[in-house]
Amino acid sequence: MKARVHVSLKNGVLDPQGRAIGQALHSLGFGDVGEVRQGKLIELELTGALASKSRPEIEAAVKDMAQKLLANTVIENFSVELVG
Amino acid sequence: MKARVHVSLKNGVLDPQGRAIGQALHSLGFGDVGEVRQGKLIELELTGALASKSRPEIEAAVKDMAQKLLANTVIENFSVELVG
Amino acid sequence: MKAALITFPGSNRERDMRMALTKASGGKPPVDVWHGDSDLPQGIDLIVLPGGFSYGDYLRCGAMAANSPIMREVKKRADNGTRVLAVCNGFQIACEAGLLPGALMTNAGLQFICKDVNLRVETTQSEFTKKYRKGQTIRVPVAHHDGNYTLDADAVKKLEDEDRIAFRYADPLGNVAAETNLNGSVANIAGIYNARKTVLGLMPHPENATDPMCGGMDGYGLFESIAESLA
Amino acid sequence: MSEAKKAVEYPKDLMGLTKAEYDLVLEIMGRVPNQVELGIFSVMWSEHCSYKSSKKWLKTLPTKAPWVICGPGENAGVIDIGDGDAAIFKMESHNHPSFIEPYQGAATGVGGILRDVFTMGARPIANLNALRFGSPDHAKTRHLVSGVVHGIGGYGNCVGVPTVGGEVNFHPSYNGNILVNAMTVGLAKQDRIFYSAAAGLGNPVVYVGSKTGRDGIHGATMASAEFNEDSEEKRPTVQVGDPFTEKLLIEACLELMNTDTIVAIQDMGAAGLTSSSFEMASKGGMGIVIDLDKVPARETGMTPFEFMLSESQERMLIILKPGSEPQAEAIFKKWELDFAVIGHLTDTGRMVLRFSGEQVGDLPIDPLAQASPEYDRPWVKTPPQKPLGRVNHPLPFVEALGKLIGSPDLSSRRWIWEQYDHLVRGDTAQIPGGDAAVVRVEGHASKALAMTTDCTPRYVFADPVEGGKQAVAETWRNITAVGGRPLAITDNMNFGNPERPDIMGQFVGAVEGIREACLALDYPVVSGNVSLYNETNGKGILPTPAIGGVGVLDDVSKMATLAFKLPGEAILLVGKTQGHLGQSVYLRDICGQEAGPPPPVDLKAEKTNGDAVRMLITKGMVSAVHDCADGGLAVALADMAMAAGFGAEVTLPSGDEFEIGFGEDQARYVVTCPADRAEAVIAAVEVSGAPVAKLGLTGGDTLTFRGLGTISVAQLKAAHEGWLPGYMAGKQ
Ligand SMILES: Nc1ncnc2c1ncn2[C@@H]1O[C@H](COP(=O)(O)OP(=O)(O)O)[C@@H](O)[C@H]1O
Ligand SMILES: [Mg+2]
Repeated sequence: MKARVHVSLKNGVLDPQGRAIGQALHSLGFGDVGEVRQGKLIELELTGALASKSRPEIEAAVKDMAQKLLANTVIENFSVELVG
Repeated sequence: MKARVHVSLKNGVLDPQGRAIGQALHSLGFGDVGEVRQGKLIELELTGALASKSRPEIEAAVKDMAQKLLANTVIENFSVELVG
Repeated sequence: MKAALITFPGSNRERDMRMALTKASGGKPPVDVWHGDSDLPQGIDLIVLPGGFSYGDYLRCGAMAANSPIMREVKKRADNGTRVLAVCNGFQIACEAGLLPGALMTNAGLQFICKDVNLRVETTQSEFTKKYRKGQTIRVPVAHHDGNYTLDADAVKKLEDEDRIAFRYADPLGNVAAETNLNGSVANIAGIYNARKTVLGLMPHPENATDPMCGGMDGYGLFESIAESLA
Repeated sequence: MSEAKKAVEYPKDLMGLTKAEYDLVLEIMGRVPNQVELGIFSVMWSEHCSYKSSKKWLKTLPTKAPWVICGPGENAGVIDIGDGDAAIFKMESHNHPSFIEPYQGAATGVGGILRDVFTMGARPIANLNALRFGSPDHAKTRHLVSGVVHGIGGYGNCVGVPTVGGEVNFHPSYNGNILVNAMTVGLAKQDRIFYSAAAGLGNPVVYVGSKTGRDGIHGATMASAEFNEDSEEKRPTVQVGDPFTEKLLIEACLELMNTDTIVAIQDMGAAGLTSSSFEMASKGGMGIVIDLDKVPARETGMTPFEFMLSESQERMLIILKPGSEPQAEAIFKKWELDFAVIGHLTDTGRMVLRFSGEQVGDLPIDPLAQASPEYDRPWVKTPPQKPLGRVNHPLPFVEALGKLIGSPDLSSRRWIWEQYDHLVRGDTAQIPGGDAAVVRVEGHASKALAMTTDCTPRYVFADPVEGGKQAVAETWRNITAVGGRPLAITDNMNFGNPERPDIMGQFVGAVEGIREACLALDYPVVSGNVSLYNETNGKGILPTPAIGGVGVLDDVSKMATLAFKLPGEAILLVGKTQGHLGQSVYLRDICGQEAGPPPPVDLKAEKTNGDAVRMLITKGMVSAVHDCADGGLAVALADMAMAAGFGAEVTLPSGDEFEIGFGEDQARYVVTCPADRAEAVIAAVEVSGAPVAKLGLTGGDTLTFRGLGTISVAQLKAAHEGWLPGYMAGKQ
């Protein structure tokens, strides 16, 4: 069982990395690119007792991980997806 | 029209970030976490002439961007997904 | 002053900080505390979170250190009024741990910056800066990749209203302008206080400006101020 | 794996060995080697690990002096800097990996050289880097500069070792093969130095650090092969650096070194477990048994071949005193690092490898490690350059200066070194931008080390012997210019394909030049590294023997810097100016010619002039000091003015103004002193036998050359500081 946590900057928070990527794409000749945002995708392998729990329980546990560590909720949003 | 490019380290390539995240989760009490890998998710807004092309054409263009800039293909893989 | 200096795996400016603290307290070194300890010694009146790359700055700068055992104790002591000085990575940790508002993002130029900068002392109504003059410009180095201080406009206004902005990036004459904004920080902010002004977080390294042979003395006032306040 | 081959049958994949070398393998083994064994021979006998083409010549280098504690042969060189302290340093290349993946290549280069230094017990206190890139207008250059600089910073900044110096050149000969040479300087107590010779029958062999993955299998052989078009396509697995783990490893190893548990210690560099275990066993005359199942693995299903050849980073091998395993393990656990006893020492002189209950390799250690092939490759002496003919000067003097000061090779490197944390540890007394970096020695009120890296590849190409001398002399001069006593060097010999006699001739000549300079300056070689096969499609790089020099300042408060200090001070030139334009930057970049012999290096004059300048600095008689190097006297004066923010008015010594102003005669320094002390300074220099002349006075907003013209310091600065940031932003 795997979980994917997608962490992205909140709307309205300036994303310097995204902006730089956008500029670089333009200068490479990819003119038709508008806003670019860069986020993180963290893939976790779930093992042990957790892996055999119900999906809602697992999801709750992963959300807890995201809340506590994986995302900084002052500036970031996250979403959790279970795979497999 | 949006594109999402998911960039991840190739299998077998050391992921120091992932490793450190895994350890931190363990010490936070999330023991049932196995391997952790951290990747990037880059979201691009597509505009202009590109946005009105066919999906395969758009996909090819975004792949080209990934190849040239978004991913370091020496150590990273990428996948492209079109949204909307 | 009885200071505790906290080291996390990956801290690397604890030695610089130790030299500055020792000098300011008449040769008495701070107590070294390891991140895995869950206790701080009794009688500590200043907790220092030094610079570096705790946990490699992986995931987000300071995020993992903010969750280490010692930080629970640091928060408890800070709540009880113990003074905290959080520099660079320490500032990032303090924000992640909720000791200070806001977040530190990647520098607007996306590059690590190591150089001397001019800081305008925004307030001397603090135990950390009372030896400076208000509006004085000091020359102190920075060395960071993620010093872009981010906070929403209302919260910035609140900091301003409450006189909680400690330092701003300026020019040598103390002018604060877009061109003197080193890293994209909102309102050129280089350092801030908590509501009670017992916690100071800043990106620049005053500890690297406490020796005439290496970096000058402009940062020493901060250490003298806090040492005198806590004497 | 088919074992049943006849001895005369060569395997299809010789793994980079020649047939003759394979014959030697059969002779040593007395049987057909299996794949693991052959892999081990292949990396151990690669150019990178065996020095088979260079050994013969390296042996001629002077390596001894009363202050040398340990010369070449260990992980790094060790010198006595007084008071029971030792400086430990070395430089190493990471050229090929950095071309393929500049960020990780450069980062792991820094990681590797740090390990070479702290494995000997030293706390790393400074990093330097000598970089060579292709022409700025080559399509790849910008990307490579960016990646390499970010990689060096990314690693060095995180481990908390200040990056305090280095050098950067651009030249089309590096278009397909850049050079990334990294140097680390560390400090240790002389009675706490650790070596790599294994000892003690039965002693445990311990693995610490990161886990082993399938990283960079065969990196060492790659470093010894020429590039061609498809090696760019193949994209071999590159190693990813983990500076955080390195930082923990430094702290853990230094903590362990404070206990009485270590017999020998060695980092796992190129060829990983293979070379580290062989070197340790061979140096100590021991045998070794390794249980590969015990090696911490990052991936499942790894084979013995992969374990032995992996170049995963941030790993060390330690021989412990028996019974001290628990104490050592506790330290590594505290730092959250892997710790595993993977074998023990034997007296068989053989390396025995076990895996899954089977013996998977059995090799004799000495023949492999010590009796590796040594070649006396054919070489031809580099023919001398024709004397420089008449030179046409296309630009007026000050215009030429304005252009040179903002040219790729002479412009400011600030854009680079501001991305390096050059201050961490709080002991950096002279930051990048001066002649040499100065870092204080812990525990001393006044002592400091001066360090620099230098080489002028175009000189070496034109005349390897003079060029070799010059590289050494320039480091000596740069250390002298800050007031240091130069003590010893490390060298990083970057050359093309040694199988070509002309390239081998460059190597032989450069070694000869280095040798002469070291002898004359009493400045031995204590460590080094050789990188050959630096070529693409048969085109070699400019021969580049990068030299890293280290010296000591007894009193750091006397340290000199190059900025003019006050207006109205006298400017003096120490050393003789003949106006040698051959191979100068001016000739190349302004007149468009790479021609003529390089400036001759008069080692006696170097010594006399340098000693005189150092004497002035130590006696506090001068206020600013700068040596004349690329760009000659005019550029040296401009450097001093730009650093000060104010100018000077000077009269050049008599002669052709271009030759005098831009000629690159060696052994020269510009110094300043209060005007009323000028006569005293001149007298003191003359007593020591060095030529000295007064050039003029500091002051004003411009740099004025009497009779030739004027240029504003602001204009010089704009050109000087503007080029590199502009280039990196895509503006040039
Ligand atoms: N050009 C050289 N001049 C002097 N010594 C050298 C040179 N090249 C290599 N050496 C010495 O040979 C030994 C082996 O070098 P190397 O394999 O690069 O070291 P390591 O295995 O520690 O990376 C070292 O002691 C090094 O100092
Ligand atoms: Mg110089």
